Amino acid sequence: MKELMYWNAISEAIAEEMARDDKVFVIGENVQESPFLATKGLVQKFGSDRVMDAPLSELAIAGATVGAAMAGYRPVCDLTFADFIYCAADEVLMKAAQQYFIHNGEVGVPCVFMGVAGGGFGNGPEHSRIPAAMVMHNPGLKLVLPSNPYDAKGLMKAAIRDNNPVCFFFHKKCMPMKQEIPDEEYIIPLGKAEIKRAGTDVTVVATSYMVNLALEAAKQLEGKVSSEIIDPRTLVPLDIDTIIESVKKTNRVVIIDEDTECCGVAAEIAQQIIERAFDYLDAPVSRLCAANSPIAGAAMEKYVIPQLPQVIKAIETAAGL
Amino acid sequence: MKELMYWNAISEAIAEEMARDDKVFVIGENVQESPFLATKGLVQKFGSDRVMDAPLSELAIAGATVGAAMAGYRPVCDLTFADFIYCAADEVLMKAAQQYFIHNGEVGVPCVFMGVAGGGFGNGPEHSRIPAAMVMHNPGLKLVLPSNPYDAKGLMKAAIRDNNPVCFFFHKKCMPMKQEIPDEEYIIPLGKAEIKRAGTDVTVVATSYMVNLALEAAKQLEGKVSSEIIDPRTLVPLDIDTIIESVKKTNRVVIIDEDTECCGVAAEIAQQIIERAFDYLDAPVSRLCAANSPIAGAAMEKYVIPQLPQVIKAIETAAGL
Amino acid sequence: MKKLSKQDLLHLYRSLIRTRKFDQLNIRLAAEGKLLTFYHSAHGHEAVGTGAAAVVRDDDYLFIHHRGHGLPYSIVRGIDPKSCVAEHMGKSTGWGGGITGFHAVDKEMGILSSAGTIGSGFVLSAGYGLAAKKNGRGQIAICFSGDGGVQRGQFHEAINLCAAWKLPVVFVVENNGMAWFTPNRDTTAVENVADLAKAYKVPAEIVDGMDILAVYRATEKAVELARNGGGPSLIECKTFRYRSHSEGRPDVSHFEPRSKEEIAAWMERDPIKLFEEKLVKDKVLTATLIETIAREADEEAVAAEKFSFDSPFPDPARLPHMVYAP
Amino acid sequence: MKKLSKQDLLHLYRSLIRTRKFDQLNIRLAAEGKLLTFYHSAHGHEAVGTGAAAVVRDDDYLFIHHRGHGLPYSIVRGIDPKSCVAEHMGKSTGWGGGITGFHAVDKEMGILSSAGTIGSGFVLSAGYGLAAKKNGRGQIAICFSGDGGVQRGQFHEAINLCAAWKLPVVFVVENNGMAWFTPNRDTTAVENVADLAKAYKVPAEIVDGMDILAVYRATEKAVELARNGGGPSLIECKTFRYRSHSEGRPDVSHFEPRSKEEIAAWMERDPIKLFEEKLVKDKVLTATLIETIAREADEEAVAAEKFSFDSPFPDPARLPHMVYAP
Ligand SMILES: Cc1ncc(C[n+]2csc(CCOP(=O)(O)OP(=O)(O)O)c2C)c(N)n1
Ligand SMILES: Cc1ncc(C[n+]2csc(CCOP(=O)(O)OP(=O)(O)O)c2C)c(N)n1
Ligand SMILES: [Mg+2]
Ligand SMILES: [Mg+2]
Repeated sequence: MKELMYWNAISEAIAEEMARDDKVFVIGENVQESPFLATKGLVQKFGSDRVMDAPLSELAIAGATVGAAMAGYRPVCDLTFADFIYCAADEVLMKAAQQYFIHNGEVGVPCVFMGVAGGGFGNGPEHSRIPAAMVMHNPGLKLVLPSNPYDAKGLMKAAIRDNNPVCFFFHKKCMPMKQEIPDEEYIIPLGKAEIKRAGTDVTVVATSYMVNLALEAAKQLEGKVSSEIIDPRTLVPLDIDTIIESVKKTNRVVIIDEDTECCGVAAEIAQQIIERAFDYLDAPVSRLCAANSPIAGAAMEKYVIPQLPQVIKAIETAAGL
Repeated sequence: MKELMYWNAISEAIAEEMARDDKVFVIGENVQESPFLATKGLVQKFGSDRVMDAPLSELAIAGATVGAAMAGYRPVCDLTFADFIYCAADEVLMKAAQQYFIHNGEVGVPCVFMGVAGGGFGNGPEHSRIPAAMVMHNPGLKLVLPSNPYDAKGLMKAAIRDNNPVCFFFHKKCMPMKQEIPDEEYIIPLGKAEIKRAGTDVTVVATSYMVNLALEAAKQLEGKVSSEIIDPRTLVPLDIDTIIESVKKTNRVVIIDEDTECCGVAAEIAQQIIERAFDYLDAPVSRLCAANSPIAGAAMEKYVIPQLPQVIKAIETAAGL
Repeated sequence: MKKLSKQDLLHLYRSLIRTRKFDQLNIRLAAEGKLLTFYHSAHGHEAVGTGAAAVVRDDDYLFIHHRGHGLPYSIVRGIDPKSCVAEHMGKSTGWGGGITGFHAVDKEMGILSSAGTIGSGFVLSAGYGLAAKKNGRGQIAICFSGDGGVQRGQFHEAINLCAAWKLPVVFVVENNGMAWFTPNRDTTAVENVADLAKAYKVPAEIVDGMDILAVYRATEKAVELARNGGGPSLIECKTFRYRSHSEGRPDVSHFEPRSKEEIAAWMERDPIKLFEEKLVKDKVLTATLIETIAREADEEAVAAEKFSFDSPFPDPARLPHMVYAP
Repeated sequence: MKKLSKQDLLHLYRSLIRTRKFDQLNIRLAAEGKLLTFYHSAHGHEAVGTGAAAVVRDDDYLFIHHRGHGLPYSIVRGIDPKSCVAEHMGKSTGWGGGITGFHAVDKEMGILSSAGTIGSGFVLSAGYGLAAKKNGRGQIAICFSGDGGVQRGQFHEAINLCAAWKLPVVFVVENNGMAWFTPNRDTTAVENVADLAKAYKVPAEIVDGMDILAVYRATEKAVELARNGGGPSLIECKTFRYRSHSEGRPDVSHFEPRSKEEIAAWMERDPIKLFEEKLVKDKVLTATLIETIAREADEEAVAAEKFSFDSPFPDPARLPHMVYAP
């Protein structure tokens, strides 16, 4: 066992996969030094032919990722900020997502689009999003949102081995997290939620960094509310069964997600719960998300993105307090 | 009164606004001849300085639209196919949506992004979408989905006069529709739903062309089910009050939308209903949308996009039959 | 420079004829409402795709231009064009299994995708080229596009990347001076795409797109350069479309009918006519052979129509399994 | 060509000094954790924004480059830089009302937006230019960007459109040879952006970005051309950033420390040093004046810090009303 930081868990996962499979390579802007550290150290091990500093060209980077994947490679494409998916939407949301379909299921697009996501640094509307719902809304893409170092490592390995394009958004606020990581290899399959904390009063489905806020909230609410915290870990595929099972037990549920509320992740999960467990609900499914607004910068960010007090409040309300 | 086709109602609205306000101009690929006819005839009236055939450059067209709007004009940007919003996502979903916010509410972006949307012609995954949810998910944009010629005209006029960027997606399958259009000017305000048919058993919220399928279904179900068909007409702003009022009366609701299901329009409307009218519901809110799949082409399209039999079935099921 | 045998020349000629016959078949089927999606005729463009695609190896990668929806690029490489017709009729025997609408794909022959969003081919091809460079098997990628496609940002980002990293990608631009209804003289100040390419330090050549051998030779040179580590090239083929942008649409420039004289002038330089005259003069072709080839192509087209018509639709139960690879 | 009076020259000099002082203020505040967002220093780049923005009219449009987050472009135009500092501290007195993070805006002086996604400025500026051309008031737009930004597709689409439609847009490229950690020699084969511009038939000039008067004169020419209906131009300013890409980040090329010698060599040609020497030689500046200007700028910076610190945060109740215009 060793302690690893969140970013280091990610880079270790990529390194292990690069060592295992010479079809894996990293492409993106500044991936050799890696501003968010998740690909740091790789160039020293694998050289600049496999850790490629690319031009400031999101279309070309994402497009070349799709093309190289279709031609037999397994590129890991670093978008830098996850927000930059907007700059290559044709390539990621349309091409990567649909080429397997357009090729009649004969040509896969095995690749990873990684990006640092979320708020916490006041960087304003164009550097603070988690574009999760846009990815979920475009079938053909998978979506991973690791909430801690252990998960990040195991999920990144699964993402690289997956035969589909996988978006892997890691959260800025998880960067300082440290965790024990086993020496032996492990993989966390895509599509397996984890109950991060068992409880009986209310089901809390939380994503990405919000999992950590939910855990903190649950701790503070101990004695008052027994919260069951579920981290889906991957939103596509979504382990709805684990969620439904919990809801059938608690009869109450709140979904906490940092992406923008409207047509967001929470609405989708909510509706799936309504479709499968309506009769088990003692109260409406509720949600806590980023407000329907651009993400404000600097000191105003906290009024747009859910913070601990709102998370506590949302859980209490969902629990009927 | 005169009869106008759907596309002609749109071009007439644009013509009236261009005549009224010389800040309005049209920009896009092939807008002078207009493959989908919605800007046809304008160049003859207003000349090629105000009906501008642009290069095959979605970034530049959409970006110039945003820039010109910020500099005091009211461009109507034709994206051709609404799907091409993917090709200018940075410009439409990020820049147009957020510049008003980034300018501290001091510089508006009054413009329209129009595009022909939806299935019906078997054109496959890249020419058949209604990218409604992606627009709704990005606050700052408004969204209009006219389901008939009368609405199309009145809503386009409101869209052009609005001080915000408005996406206006008109449906391929509505093209053959004809309707009486008053000689005098009228405007349909954005944010007003219309009850297209009153009923008592089940509330059917339908969007775009699906409104017409829902009306047909309601007719066929006459005697069996009394359906109240609501066309929100604009999804941003969404007239949720009209929907809630109906649900409180019928206690049952199905949402029918042609965009892809996951994180889609229907999930959002459903969750808003759950949040406001949970106790009035006799059954789960249900939805009928495009399957979570690329839109298949040719003969397979109908298995991805809802057709009349599924609409009928969905209404029956929602009504508890 | 490969010496073209009589057999090679006849293969090119036959491919041109078959391409045109199948193009005509698709045009007729579109008019009869039998195609379940749109169709962009290759009429006038046949020499470009046929001449250039004739050069590449079976394991090279091709991104096709939309003219002819794959026909010019695939026929010359030995792909059976009935799978194109069947796809457009939505049949399971189509090259995309009948589910793609109009997309041309043939995994075995490296025809990976075609663009619903014009211009996407540039960046995807950069990826094929990157893979080719990495695997060291001497593969190359060839990316076809129109002059309109070049106006998209993808062109800039892709050619810049290919030049910087010396990726083995050949860009073949089918410059017909128009994008849909819009003449490019009003949407760009760049007369020759080749000039643009040179600014990126990419070797570029302008060729007569109506002359199949000129296209062949230019491509041959570019492909050789790419295979030998010399990086990308661009070939600009000046060509013309004889028909409207797509079947059933008006044939206008901006909003006025295209000049009949201009079309007639280009028809004088029809790529099949030119090549046929040359081959007759060089005694490669005879009147009988011309007739035989035409008849065989006609018969093939008739058979393809029947085949497509008789083929079953895909099983819709397959669809949910086509979204994610196992 | 405007004759620059002593007063004009001193305005340029004073603007450079104030730009640098405020840049240093932001750098220090960032180090102290008092900026609530990131900061990209203009150190080394000051002459480009200052020299070029000095040329334009108050009613022209500017899209700024991120170096200095607006300082070089705004100070010379008479905008109070304390609103930049306040914005970065998240205060309501900031130029974006304290809600934008780092975006620079000043509606009155046509500073419309800055780019969170680098390169967006090209196409937005094309729109400003289109508006300017339409309204016939002789306005122009000036779009600043880095050499990295030029690698985005937006550059290609915008410059092509501006050239085709002769839009009054001046593109000023601050070429420092790097994009974040990556030297552009490895990401493009194009040495001079100016060469690229010429391919679009856009007049382009390369100037010494460390020489404020060279930048001024080149911009003057380009602006005049644009105002008189001559369409777009591009000015490539060769410059250098002395510090890391943004505060707190390592200063590397790829992943190795940047060459100290290279930085030192460029420091020899520091834009303020060069201009100061010239003005002293030309007797525009004296030692006393230099000292006074520096002192005043220091005092201004101190006051700006206090002002920003003392200013209130915005009222969060405003936020929901900032999403849609009434
Ligand atoms: C991104 C995108 N924009 C617009 C279109 C609509 N469209 C299809 S073909 C075409 C014209 C293409 O022109 P060009 O590349 O010159 O090819 P040509 O048809 O002239 O052979 C257009 C505008 C599209 N399919 N994709
Ligand atoms: C679309 C986009 N891609 C990447 C980034 C991250 N990024 C910010 S600045 C920068 C480098 C810009 O280089 P250049 O344009 O040369 O300006 P410089 O910083 O060198 O002055 C990068 C890659 C971004 N903000 N937007
Ligand atoms: Mg063309
Ligand atoms: Mg730079």
